[in-house]
Amino acid sequence: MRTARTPGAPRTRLTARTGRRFLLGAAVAGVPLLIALLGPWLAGAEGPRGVSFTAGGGHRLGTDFVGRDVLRQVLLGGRSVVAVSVTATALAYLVALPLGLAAALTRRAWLEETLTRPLDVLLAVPSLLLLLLVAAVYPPGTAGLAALVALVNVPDAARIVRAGAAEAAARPAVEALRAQGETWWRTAVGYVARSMVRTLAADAGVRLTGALYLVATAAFLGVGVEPDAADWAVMVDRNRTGLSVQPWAVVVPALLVVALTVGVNLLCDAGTSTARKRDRGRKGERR
Amino acid sequence: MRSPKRADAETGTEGGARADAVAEIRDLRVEIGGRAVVDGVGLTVRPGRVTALVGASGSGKTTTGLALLGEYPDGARVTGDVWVAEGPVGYVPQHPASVLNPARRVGALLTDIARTGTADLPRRARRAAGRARVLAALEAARLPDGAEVLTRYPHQLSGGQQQRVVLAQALLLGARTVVADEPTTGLDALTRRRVAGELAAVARRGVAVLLLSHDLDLVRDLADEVLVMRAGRVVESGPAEELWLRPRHPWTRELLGGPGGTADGGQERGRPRTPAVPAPGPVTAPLPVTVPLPVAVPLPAPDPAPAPARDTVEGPAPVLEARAVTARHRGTPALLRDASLSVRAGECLAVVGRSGGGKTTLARCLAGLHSRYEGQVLLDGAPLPRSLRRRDRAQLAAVQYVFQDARAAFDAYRPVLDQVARTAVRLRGVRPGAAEEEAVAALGRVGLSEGTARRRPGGLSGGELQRAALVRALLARPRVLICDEVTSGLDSVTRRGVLRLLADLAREPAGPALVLITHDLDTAALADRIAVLDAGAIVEQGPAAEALTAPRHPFTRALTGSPGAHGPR
Amino acid sequence: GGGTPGTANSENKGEPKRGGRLRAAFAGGGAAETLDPHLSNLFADAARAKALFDKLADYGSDMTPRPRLAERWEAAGPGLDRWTVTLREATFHDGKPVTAEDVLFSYRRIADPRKAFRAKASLEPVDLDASRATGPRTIEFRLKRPTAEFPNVLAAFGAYIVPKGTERFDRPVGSGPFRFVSFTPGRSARFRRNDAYWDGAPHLDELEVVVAGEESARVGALLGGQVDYAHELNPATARAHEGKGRIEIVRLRNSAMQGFAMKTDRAPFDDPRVREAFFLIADRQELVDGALSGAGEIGNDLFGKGYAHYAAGLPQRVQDLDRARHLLKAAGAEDLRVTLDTSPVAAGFTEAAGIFRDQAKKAGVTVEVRTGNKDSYWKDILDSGTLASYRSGAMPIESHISQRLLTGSTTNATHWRHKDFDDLYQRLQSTKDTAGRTALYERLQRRLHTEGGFLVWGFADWIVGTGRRVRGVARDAPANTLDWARFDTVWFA
Amino acid sequence: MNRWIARRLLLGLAQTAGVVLLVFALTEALPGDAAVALAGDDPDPARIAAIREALHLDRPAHERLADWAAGLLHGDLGVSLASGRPVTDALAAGSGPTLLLAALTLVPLVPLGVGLGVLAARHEGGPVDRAVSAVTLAVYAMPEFALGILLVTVLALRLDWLPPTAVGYGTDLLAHPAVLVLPVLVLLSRPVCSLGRLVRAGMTEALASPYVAQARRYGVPGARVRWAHALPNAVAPAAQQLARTADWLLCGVVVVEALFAIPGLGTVLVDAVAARDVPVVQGLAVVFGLVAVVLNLGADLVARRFAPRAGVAA
Ligand SMILES: Nc1ncnc2c1ncn2[C@@H]1O[C@H](COP(=O)(O)OP(=O)(O)OP(=O)(O)O)[C@@H](O)[C@H]1O
Ligand SMILES: Nc1ncnc2c1ncn2[C@@H]1O[C@H](COP(=O)(O)OP(=O)(O)OP(=O)(O)O)[C@@H](O)[C@H]1O
Ligand SMILES: [Mg+2]
Ligand SMILES: [Mg+2]
Repeated sequence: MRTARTPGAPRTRLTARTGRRFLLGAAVAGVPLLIALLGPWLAGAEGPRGVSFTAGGGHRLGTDFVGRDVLRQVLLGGRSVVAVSVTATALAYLVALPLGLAAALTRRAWLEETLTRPLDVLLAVPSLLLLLLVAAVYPPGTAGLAALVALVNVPDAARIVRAGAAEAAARPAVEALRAQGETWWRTAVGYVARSMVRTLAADAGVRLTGALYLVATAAFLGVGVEPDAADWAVMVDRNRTGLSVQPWAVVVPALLVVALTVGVNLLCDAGTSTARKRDRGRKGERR
Repeated sequence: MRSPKRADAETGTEGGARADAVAEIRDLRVEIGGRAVVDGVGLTVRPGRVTALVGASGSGKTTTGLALLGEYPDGARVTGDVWVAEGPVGYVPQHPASVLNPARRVGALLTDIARTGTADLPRRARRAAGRARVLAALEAARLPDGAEVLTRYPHQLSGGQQQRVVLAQALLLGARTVVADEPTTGLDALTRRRVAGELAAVARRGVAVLLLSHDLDLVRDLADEVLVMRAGRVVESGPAEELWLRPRHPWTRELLGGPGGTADGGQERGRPRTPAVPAPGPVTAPLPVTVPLPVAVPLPAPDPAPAPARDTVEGPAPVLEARAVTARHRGTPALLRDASLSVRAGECLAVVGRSGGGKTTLARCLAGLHSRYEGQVLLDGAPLPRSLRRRDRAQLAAVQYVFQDARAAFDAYRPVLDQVARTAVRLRGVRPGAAEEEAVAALGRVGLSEGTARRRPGGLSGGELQRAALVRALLARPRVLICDEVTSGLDSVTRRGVLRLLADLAREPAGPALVLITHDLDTAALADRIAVLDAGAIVEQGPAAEALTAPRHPFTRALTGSPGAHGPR
Repeated sequence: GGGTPGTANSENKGEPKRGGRLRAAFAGGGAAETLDPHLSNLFADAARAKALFDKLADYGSDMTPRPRLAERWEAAGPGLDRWTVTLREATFHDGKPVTAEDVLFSYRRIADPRKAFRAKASLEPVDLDASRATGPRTIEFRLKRPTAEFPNVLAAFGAYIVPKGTERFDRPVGSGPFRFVSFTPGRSARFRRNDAYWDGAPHLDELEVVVAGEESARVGALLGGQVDYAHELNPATARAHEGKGRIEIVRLRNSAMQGFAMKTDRAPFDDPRVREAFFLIADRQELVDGALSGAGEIGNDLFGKGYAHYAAGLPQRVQDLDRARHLLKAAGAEDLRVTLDTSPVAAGFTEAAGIFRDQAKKAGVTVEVRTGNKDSYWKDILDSGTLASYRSGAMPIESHISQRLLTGSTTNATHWRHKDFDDLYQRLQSTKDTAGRTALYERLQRRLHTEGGFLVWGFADWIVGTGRRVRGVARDAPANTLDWARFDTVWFA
Repeated sequence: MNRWIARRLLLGLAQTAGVVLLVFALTEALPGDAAVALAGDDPDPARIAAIREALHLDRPAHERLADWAAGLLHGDLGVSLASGRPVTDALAAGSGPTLLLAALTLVPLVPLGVGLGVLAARHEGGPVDRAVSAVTLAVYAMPEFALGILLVTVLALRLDWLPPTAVGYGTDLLAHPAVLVLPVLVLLSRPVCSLGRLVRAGMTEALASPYVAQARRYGVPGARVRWAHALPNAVAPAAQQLARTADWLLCGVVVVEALFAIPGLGTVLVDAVAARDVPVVQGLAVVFGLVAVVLNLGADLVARRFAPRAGVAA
């Protein structure tokens, strides 16, 4: 028996396939992103309040926990969600990435300990306490909130970065870079982080969602956005009491958050896909 | 895919023609970015026979070999037919480290491969039988201490040991076809001879071997049929003896003319060579023959006059000196014991020894990549920091190391040229633009075009990458250049060119002193002095000619073999 | 919401049946919970205490005291500063009778200055050193000053009678309708019927009070039949299940006053015109609809709607932004900015704050909502800030005034300190005849209505869910009154 | 290696001390104290002062901390301010359900998370991958309480398969395994996704690597290639994630405990913080600190094991 290992047809870059892969992610993430972007312009003026958690009555998606129109809140509520959670995640990585990489790349045990042990301490402190304290002493502000959410995420992210980087940091390529006198930044971020970009993308993708709901919790405690702010995550959190009477107030923003999460992650997946290579490998066996 | 139905149909139509072949390539053309890397190649692999592909570095050997495995480079357009008999194909890649799983012990995959062969045994016997098979394969691959090797991680093996592990995998597989891509580059002469013997034995058992190699000794010892490749085309093919005795194509003649080409290579060296033949067709592949080096000039023979003089007191002080270096790895006994050596400016020191003898470890100690050692490494008499992280730029630039595994030492995601040029930027403060120009020029001198260098490492052949790695180190204008097997992946022509370049550089006033770690005794013969390393100890050190022609230590004698020992058969 | 409070449910009729075990779910206080009735703080504590113990009196649904362990009380003499209380015949679970000494012991324990029991403030008028038992079942209470509404003291929250000498409550012994069986703090407390209960043995064999802090857990447990009574449900939940037949929803009207407290001695609220402007800013129906999901009634800036002595005759205030703006201008408080303190400490707080913020904006007032820590909220707003969310559970109007609106009140969150007001209150306490007191109540409340510091915008229903087979749950008893969380009258159909 | 572990454990003690200090500082920095919290909505200043005195809260913070620390050296975690009972009682009561839930969640989590990650990576870019990714991510993006309520509504209230909460089941939850199904499902929902995503990421990388190609080429069965040869290269970050998940499970899952009325350590923490019950919070900090030390050490050991080359570099 014989096997043909060459394709009959010539092969080309599979741009169309890759494009389709991106398309799905873009379509899913597009809805929430578009609403976030354009919603505030479409929202229109604020109408009179109604009874909280009612359906109908001129409100297409009913009313929320303080009797406002859910549809309007949904249209208004995307920007802060996207902005704060993205900023917070980016901020967390901005700190965690150098920390994790430094810990992975250093040879000095003491340096590694000084970098990671304090983070471990932070890791073991209930974030509830942190949130409460900040709520008590820190004047509410969106920037502060993003910083706080980032802070809660840093120890975690740094550990994942460190674990993912350990293998790459010990490769001969890194030794070669060092022998070239390459800068730390280029070695760490340009090479080590680059080689674990998939892990980073996967972690950041889900961390984004975590950040989102932390924003809502914080809002409830009085940090950052107002507790009745138009913000999808806050809406999901605050409208939960009406879940049984007026599910839309939870379901619609939650769906948008889900779409955002799923879409962004699918985009990440498509961006870091290796399938292209393997497609080729398999096609090689087709006649 | 491998559906029997379709296979039958194929056998029905074309099977007759290949009745005795286990694999066949017909009119294969692999085109990347409009350039044919392999063009119109055809070959037949038959059971029990060794088919050798030889040719210049970058001529498409690996690409052709991988085609038998159904693998092609990224973004390639492939036409032609490749047929392989049902069943796995053994593969010994050019860079063995890449196929060794960094997270698993060496034994893991070997055991799994062995398991496929013990499925019919009773459950209880399987384990023992598998282990016995693994150990036998390691033995056949000339890895002594197999049981111990199984428990190691790949990074705990020397380059040659890794190569033999991969070879053992192929032997263990029991495939009908084995593609061996440079299977002996990392092996010392002694081991190589034995491995060659094993490959011959494998072929005798009816396995078809496709051997891709620069090692003409090996090819001559093993091959039944030889195909000579150049710039993606097969320029000449035929039974080995015939080709060896009556090479028709000028390129073949040139290729065979190098050191090691024949036992009496020494006489051939002086023979004037046919001028370079322009590459056929639109192929722009840089050919070694275009290297702007005085190809016809004899290789720098060891200069007998100055060498002894340097050993005397009035010679220049050593640039780099290792004093009583005893190195160990985590949790191992000392691998390098009390090794002392030194190189002077303009001098070339060859370090030879058995695979796994500690050569790389020594070089890494010098280069600051291995800091678990006692003893001292001195640069111009001043101690060098153990770890290169503590070396300043001048010290980094002064001692440069070219890695044994060129592929592993490059960042797979950035163009080679960028990576090469960074040395000049970082260590000599050259502007990026100028550094790139300098890099392009230097790469040109070793036969790498700018177009090639602009690709990522994955787009370069093994030998091309090796040369790029060399240039990367050279751009630092080092005082001492430590080359760990930098010519193992080069064909004889290119190798000569590269060595010449190094010799020229060394001779320049500010040129680097060379530490050449090599298994190739011909290459070693070019050095001023030779240090022989056996099991972590330097057993002999002295002028090259002396050490090679009149070895004092029994180990050196064994390594060099009796005069003319390169051709066992 | 609509509906008539207090209508007896048809299902509450019929002959009570004996037997069965009832599980009641309350929000709890975790591992810190105790069965010491004097430490009662939470609704769960109160429910457990009520099952095990009795007070001398308790409030009816109009917040007038009803006799319990006290059979009767009367002022001993004309001064209203000596009262005689006669106990009924009742026994503790260990069979010993409830005596005057037990009462005095309990009250002295509560008033112990080294302890800090909650009811201590309510017992403040009583001079316990001078009070004494005049018989096994009669006590003469000496008061520090005339107190016409003294019976309110006997019904005070947490003023339970425990057997003399009791200091530990691991296995509490009380006189209540149920006997102690077991208790795990933060989880459950089990009780068994006290067949010798003076008010008639309960119908239930057993009562278990379980703790579930999250409302959805209580609802889930109720719907799933894991509990038969769930205390404190959300209005939205109630609406979802009302009339669906799966569970019964009981709305206890007028259970909690909802409002804002303005510090009447601080700018800008030291100006009565600003206070009045704020009264006029509030759109009460919007607040009730938005913050209470409609489950409540609007307020008229007075405490105690529906309770005895409530000044129901005063005109209902409605939103009047023009007049509010006018008043602010007159007070020189245009472009006013105030910070409104709120906290998730009580249902509807943050919601109401946000709604009020938006309402105030229409009157040109910028309200900045500041969310504070819920655990220290009440302490924090007592003396700091100028405007804060406020609520109050049910209590007699007299108690509300004495605890919050007198110069010497301990929790005077509006800093309402007026000598004439204090004097008027004292006159009320010294007035024996009911009509005279009613007139004085009216005067006090009229004053508060015009220029007081409490902006009372609504009264929230307290919502309880019960299983379909549960009968006898009172439907008109505000939280903390006698019939609220009273399980001795409950039975399974 | 053993020295490394010993050093880490020693550092872990310091780390736990750090946690305790930090938690103490945070709790002290919160507005109000136990007296204020006890006073609740009846913040009579005199009453608060009396409580404060009774609880010795009028002493300086450092003295209280020192006393507490001295007690700790004798294995005494102190007495709860709110209930007057030993702190160990509260911890013991809370840790039962917490341990049970954590164990029951971790047991299916590892195979599920890893399995889904491997499955997705195996079909990378294909419909299976996208389906697995989309579903796990969607579940992940769903807030815990919403998922909880959804599951309760459907599985418990509509279909009546499972009890909706653990109300009234007392301490012996293990005797009523049905009660634990829904909480475990909710607890599983998010870690499965984050773990699966990390495994998938590492696996895609590993599956595309030359060493996996070599194993395939050599006829090693597909499953064996995935599990024995590719997976080890993906576990280091996943192990960290798993440690974080275990940490989260052991240090209190507030939402799920509240949702199903399971009084575990999360509830103890929330109550203790609300009551400003510093001794209990401190006791929890000790537990949390030690748990974190052990889990982090474990995760780091795994990471070292599967990146054996790390630490070799000069
Ligand atoms: N992805 C790619 N894109 C462009 N060119 C490529 C790519 N991969 C390989 N090549 C080129 O194809 C040629 C053949 O490569 P191949 O690896 O087959 O050479 P080789 O004969 O094995 O050489 P060596 O002896 O040096 O290993 C080289 O010139 C190389 O630069
Ligand atoms: N990290 C390590 N841990 C333990 N042993 C190691 C480690 N690295 C290398 N070794 C062992 O040290 C010995 C010397 O290795 P080294 O790489 O120096 O050999 P070499 O002379 O360069 O061999 P080759 O010619 O095969 O490259 C070998 O036996 C090897 O197995
Ligand atoms: Mg090659
Ligand atoms: Mg080596």
